[in-house]
Amino acid sequence: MTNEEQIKYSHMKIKLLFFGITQDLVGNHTVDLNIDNTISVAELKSELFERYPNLNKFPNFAMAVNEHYANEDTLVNDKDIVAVIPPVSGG
Amino acid sequence: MTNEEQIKYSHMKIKLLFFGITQDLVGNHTVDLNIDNTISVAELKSELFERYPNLNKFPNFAMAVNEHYANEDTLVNDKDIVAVIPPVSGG
Amino acid sequence: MNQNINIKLTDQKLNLQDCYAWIQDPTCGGISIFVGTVRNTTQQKKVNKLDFSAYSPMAYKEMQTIAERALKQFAIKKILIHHAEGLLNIGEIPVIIAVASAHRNAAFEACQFAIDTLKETVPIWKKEYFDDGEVWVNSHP
Amino acid sequence: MNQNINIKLTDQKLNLQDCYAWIQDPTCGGISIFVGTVRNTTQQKKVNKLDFSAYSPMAYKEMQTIAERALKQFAIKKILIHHAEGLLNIGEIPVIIAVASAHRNAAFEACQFAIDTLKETVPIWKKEYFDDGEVWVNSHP
Repeated sequence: MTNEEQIKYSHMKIKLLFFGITQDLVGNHTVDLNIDNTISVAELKSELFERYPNLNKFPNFAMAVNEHYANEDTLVNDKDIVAVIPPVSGG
Repeated sequence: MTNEEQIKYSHMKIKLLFFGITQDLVGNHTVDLNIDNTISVAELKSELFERYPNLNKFPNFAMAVNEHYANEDTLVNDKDIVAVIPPVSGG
Repeated sequence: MNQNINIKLTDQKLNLQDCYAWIQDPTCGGISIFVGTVRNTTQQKKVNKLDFSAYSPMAYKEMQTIAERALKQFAIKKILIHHAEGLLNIGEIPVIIAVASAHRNAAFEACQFAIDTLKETVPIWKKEYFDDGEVWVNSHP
Repeated sequence: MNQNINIKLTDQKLNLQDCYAWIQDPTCGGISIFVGTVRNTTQQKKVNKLDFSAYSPMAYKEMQTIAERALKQFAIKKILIHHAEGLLNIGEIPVIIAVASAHRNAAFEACQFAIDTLKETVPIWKKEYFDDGEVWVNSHP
């Protein structure tokens, strides 16, 4: 990683929210994450599986970006709030 | 009519109940009717149209014998309660 | 008497909370309730009030029959059918049907079956009062 | 704000009578209400209590979306969706959905649509507590 990339990296920060079983697997409800670039949800997911190997025990979760369901191609930008949404069970 | 028939006639009595619009058309809720024989609902209907010509203004009513829906062939016997049931509109 | 059936025909006001208190059950996860209310218009005409009259003993029997058929046809636990008699004003409640089941679809289906059948078979008649007269519903000569 | 939509996510007890008071309307003849209750068993296992947690701001948005879709798809006048958060005991009420319409079929359909969709899309999670442990519903790793 070059110095320039490191500087850029530190400039982008997203907030991760974990719910339900994923909160238990990760051990946290809220995590601030620095990212080096705008990334897709698919890329962020890979990153999450690396950081939190426990998540592989329950990989079929959805993601929401800024309180809307996202798909694999949705882009995640600086200051976005990204939620990890295991199968819902309200009602 | 012979004397014998008259005696028999006076021995069978049914109670007629009129509801909804048929009560208005007949002008009565309850009518005691003497019948000379066990008769079918179809026969009783004809009798009613004769006795209460106003009923022809609203001929599509159902009949109940002893609190159960009857069909044209249902027999009406002494002491039965026969209800005239115009289209229901509960609920 | 089937303890999972609750039928009532009354000249008192129907009470939703009472119906709920009876229908709720620890084995049931879903309750479907239908509340019929008196509308202020019918076919573009302003309604002032309704008057419900019933052939009471037969109405009870027919409501009981509906409840028994619902318990047989659908996977439900309990069913309640309450109907009002007499004069009702706009917004008041002629009918409450409540159904409890372990899973919700059966409750919805049974509740809809019960109100649909009630409107076809139960000997209760409704008279609508307008500014310029009154009419028996479904019975225009 | 659409005045014909009433959405709530609350840690207070849900109240059926309050929901009815809001939903009833002089132009409506039919009200369909769904009440979800906490069952004492799930898959033959005794449940002691449930804990509901939500992603609140998104849950509100999703419930609002359901209500808007229901008003668009069905001939209904008003819709209410209330959901509880936190610990609930057996018999308590996680959810109440109420729909008012001029004619009853639309109310039934919209009510069933709303609860079906809520269970698919609204970010709320239920943890079941048993004698021997607890489990997130729908999330067995």
